[in-house]
Amino acid sequence: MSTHFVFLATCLLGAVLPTSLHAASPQQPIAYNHNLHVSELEIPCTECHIGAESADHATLPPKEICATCHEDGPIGESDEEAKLIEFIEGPDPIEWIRLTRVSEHVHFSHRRHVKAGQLLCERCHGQMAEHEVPITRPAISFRREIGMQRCIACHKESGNARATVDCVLCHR
Amino acid sequence: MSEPTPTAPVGLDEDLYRPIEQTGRGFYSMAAFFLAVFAFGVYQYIRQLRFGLGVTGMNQPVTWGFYIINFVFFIGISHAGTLISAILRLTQAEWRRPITRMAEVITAIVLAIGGLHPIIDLGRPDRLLNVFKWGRLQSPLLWDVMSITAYFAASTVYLYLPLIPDIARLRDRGTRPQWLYRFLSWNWQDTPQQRKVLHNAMNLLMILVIPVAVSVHTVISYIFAMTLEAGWHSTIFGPYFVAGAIFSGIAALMVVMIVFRKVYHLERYLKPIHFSNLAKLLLVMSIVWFYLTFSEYLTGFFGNEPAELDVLMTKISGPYAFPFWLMVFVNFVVPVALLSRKKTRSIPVILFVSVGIVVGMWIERLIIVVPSLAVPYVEFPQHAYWPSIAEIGIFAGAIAAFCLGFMVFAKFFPLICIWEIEEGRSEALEESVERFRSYLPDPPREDALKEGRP
Amino acid sequence: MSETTSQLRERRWGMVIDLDRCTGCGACVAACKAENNVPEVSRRDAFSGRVMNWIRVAHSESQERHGPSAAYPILCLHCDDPPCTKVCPVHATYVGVDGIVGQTYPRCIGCRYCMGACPYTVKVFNWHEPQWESELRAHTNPDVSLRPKGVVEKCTFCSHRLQTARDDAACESRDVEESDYQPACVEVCPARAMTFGDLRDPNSDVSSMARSPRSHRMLEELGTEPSVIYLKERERRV
Amino acid sequence: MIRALQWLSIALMWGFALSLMVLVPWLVVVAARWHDALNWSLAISLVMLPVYLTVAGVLTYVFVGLQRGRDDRSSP
Repeated sequence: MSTHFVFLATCLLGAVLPTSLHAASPQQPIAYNHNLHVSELEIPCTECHIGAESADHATLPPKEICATCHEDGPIGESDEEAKLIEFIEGPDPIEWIRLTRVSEHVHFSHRRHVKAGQLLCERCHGQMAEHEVPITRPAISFRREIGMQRCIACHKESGNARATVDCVLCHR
Repeated sequence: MSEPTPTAPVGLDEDLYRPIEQTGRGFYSMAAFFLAVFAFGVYQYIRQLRFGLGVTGMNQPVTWGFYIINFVFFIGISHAGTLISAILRLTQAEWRRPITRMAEVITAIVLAIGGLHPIIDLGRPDRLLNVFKWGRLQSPLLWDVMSITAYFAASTVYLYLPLIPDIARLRDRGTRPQWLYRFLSWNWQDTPQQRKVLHNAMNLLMILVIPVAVSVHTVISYIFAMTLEAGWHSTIFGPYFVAGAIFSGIAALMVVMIVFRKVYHLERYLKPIHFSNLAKLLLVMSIVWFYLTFSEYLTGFFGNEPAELDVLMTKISGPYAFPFWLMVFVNFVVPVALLSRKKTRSIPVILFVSVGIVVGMWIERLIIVVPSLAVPYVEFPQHAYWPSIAEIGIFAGAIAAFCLGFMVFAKFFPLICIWEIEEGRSEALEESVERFRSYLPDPPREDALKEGRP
Repeated sequence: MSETTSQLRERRWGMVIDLDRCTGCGACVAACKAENNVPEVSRRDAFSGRVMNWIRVAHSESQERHGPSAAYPILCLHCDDPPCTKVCPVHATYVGVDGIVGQTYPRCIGCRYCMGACPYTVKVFNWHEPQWESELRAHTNPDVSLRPKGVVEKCTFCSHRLQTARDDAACESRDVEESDYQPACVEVCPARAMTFGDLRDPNSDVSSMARSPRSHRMLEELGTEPSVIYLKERERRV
Repeated sequence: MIRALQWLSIALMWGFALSLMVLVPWLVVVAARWHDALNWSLAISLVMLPVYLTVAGVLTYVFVGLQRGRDDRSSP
C-alpha cells in the first residue's frame, strides 16, 4: 500500500513541478558557435546536418564533418576549437546532446519538409544563426508547448494537397 | 433555536427521526465493514491503474467483462427508483407514500456508481478528457454519456426536491449538524407559495424524468444493438433493456425496503400491503421480461441464421447454459410460482424472490454481454472468460459503496418521506374520496328525470 | 460513414488473398510481428487469450464455422464502411484518405468498443505495458512506435511504409505508385498468395483479380465493404 | 456562509447544465472540422440540447421560486 502511495505522490509531484526542472540545462561537449558558422561564414545548415535533405532525421554532425575544415590545425584562436581539434585527433566521437525531439509516435520526415516542401529550417528551429553559444532548450519543442496543433495549422495553411491532415500519415 | 413548524405534529412520526438522531454500535460496525470492502475495491483499482487492464480476466475476443456487465446492471437498478416513484406519483397511487423516497435514493446512489464503471473499464483513464475534447456524437458511447448525465441531474433533483420539507423539519428539531440542514433546506418555511412552487416543480420533473429514464436504458441497449455483433444487433433491445431495468429496479427496491424495515423498525410504515402491491408489479414485470426474452431469442432461433444461432446455442446449451437457465428460473419460474398466489406472497418469500431477481438480472446482463463477444463471426481461438480478483474486488467495492451510500443517507435524512405521510394522513383521505366520487356516474339530470318518469 | 472517405480519397489500397495458393505457413504472421513491433506476451497471458497478432491464420476443419476455407489469413480488412470507426467515441479509429482504416494510439482511450464492434475480431488490446526483452527491443522497427499499455491496435497495412513511399515520391515530385508500397505480409508470402494494390485503379492487379469469379469478401452480407478480397479455392479432383 | 454555499450550489448546477450545453455544439464543430459524420452529430445534438435546457430550466424555476416564496415571511 505504501508503495502505491509513493507512486501516487510522485505522479502528483511530477505534474506540479515546473518543466524547467525536468530539463536540467545540458552541457554540450563543445560550445559550438552557430552565429560564426552560419551567419558569418554562410555555411548552409544542411552542410553539417546532412540528414535534413536525405533522411527522416536531420542528424547531428559527426567529427568527420568538422574535420573537412578543421583537419589541418586551428583556424581561429578559440578554446572551443582547440577542444574540437583534440576530438578530431583522438579516438572518441563527439557526443552532441540532442535537444529537439519529436514524440516516438510521430513520423516526421526532414527530407520531406526540407527537400520536397522547401521549408526553411528557421520555420521550426528558430533563428539558430544568431546563437553564439549552444542553446539549452529547443526554440520549438514538439513535446510540450506546441505539439500537434502547430503541425496541423501549418499543414492546413500551406495549401499543399500533399500536406495531409490524415492521422495515420503522421502518426505511426 | 426556532420553534417547530405548526404542521409537524410531534410524536406521531418519531420512529422516522430516530435513526438520524441516534447512532448505534451496529451502524459503526456495519459502516466499518463496508468501508473495508470498499477500500479493497479501491486498492484493486489502483492496482489496475498501475499494471493495466491485464489484471482483469478479459481477453480477446471477450473484451468486455464485469465492468460493462456491472455498468448495465447498476444503471438498470437505478430505474427502480425514479421511474417507479414518478409513475406512482403521477398516477396518484396513495400507497406510494412510504416507498418513493427509498426508490429515489437507490436511483441517485446507483447511478453515480454505475456511471463510473465505463471509466473503470477504460484502458487509458488518463485520456478521459479526450471524450470531451474530441468526442464523436456518432458513437453510442457518447449518447450514453449525455443521457446518463441528464438522468443523473434530473433524478438527483427529483430526490432532493421532496426532501426539502423534511430537511426543514430536521432543521427545526435542532438535529445536528445544523449547518447542513440549514444549507439544504433553502429557508423552507412551508408557506403556501413555497408549497406551490415545490409542487409545480415536482410535477414537471416527474413527467420529465420518465422519458429521460426510458431513454437512458434504451441508449445503453443501443451500445450493443448498434453493432453488427450477432446476439446484440436486435431491434427490441431498447424495450427489452428498459423492461429488465424496471424489473431489477423493483426487486432491488424491495430488498432495500425489507432490510431497512427490519433494521430501523419501520413496520408501522411499510406494511404488508405495500409489499403485496409491489410484488404484483414485480410479477407483471417478470412476465413482461419473459415475454421480451422469449421474443428476442425466438427470432434468432427461427431465422436459423448461422451466427445468430451459434450465439444462441452457447447460451442455451453451451458453456453459458447453466447461468442462462438459472436466470430463467429465478427471473421467471420462481416469481410466477411464488408471487401469483396470495398465500405465498409473504414478506420473507418476497425477499427471497427479490434477491433471486437481482441476481438473475445480473446474470441476464452477463448473458447479453459475454456470449456474443465469445462467439465471434469468424473463427477465433477460444478462451473462457473468468473474472479476476480485480474485477471481483471492484464489484464488491461497488456494492459496498452502494450500501455505505445508503447508510450514510439514512443517517442524515429520513428514509420515508415524512411530509408526504403527514399529507396522506391529513388530506389524502378526503381528497381520494372526492376523487373516487368523481369517477362515479353523474346523477341523472333533472329534466331527464321529469321526462323519463312522469 | 466517415465523410472523409468519399470526398478526399485518391486511392483505395486493397489486398487480394488467393486461398488456393495459401499454404497456411504463417510467414505473414511472423513478418507482421517483426515489422510492426507487435509485442510478445507472457506465457500466462497467452494462455488466457491475449495473444497479440495483427494477422492470424485461421484454420477451419469443419464446415460448421463460417470461414471460407481450410487455412486463411485474417487481418484488418480495412472496410469501406467499418463498424469499428462508427462507434469510436474519440476519433481514434477512422477511415483515412487512401482507404486505410487508421488507429491513432495517442488518442485511443482504451474503451475497446471498436473491438466488440468489429465482426472480424482483428483488433488486439495492450492489456499490459509491453515487455520487451533487451534482445528484442534492440531489433524493433524504428519506423513504428511501441504502443503503450491500454490502447487498441491493429493492422495498418504497414502505413509506415506508405509514409516512406510518400516521402520518396514527394522528393522526386511525383505521386505514389503502386509499386512503391507493399505491406510486410505481402512481401514475405512465399506462396505469393497475397497481392496488394490500388482497388480504384481498374488496371491494377488487385482489381483484375477482384473481378475473378472466385472472389468474395468475408461476411459480405454485413455490408462492411472490406478492402481485403479472398479468392476461393478451386474444386479439386482427386 | 450558508447563504454562500447555497449560491455556490446553484452556480455549480448551472455550470454543469451550461457546460453540457456548450459541449454538444462543440462536438458538432469538431465533427464538421474532421468531416466526420456531421449529419449524425447534428441529429443527436438536436435531441440532447432541449433535454438539458429543460433540466436547467426546472432547476432555475425551483431555486428562484423558493427564494420568492421565502420572502413572504422574515427568515427565522
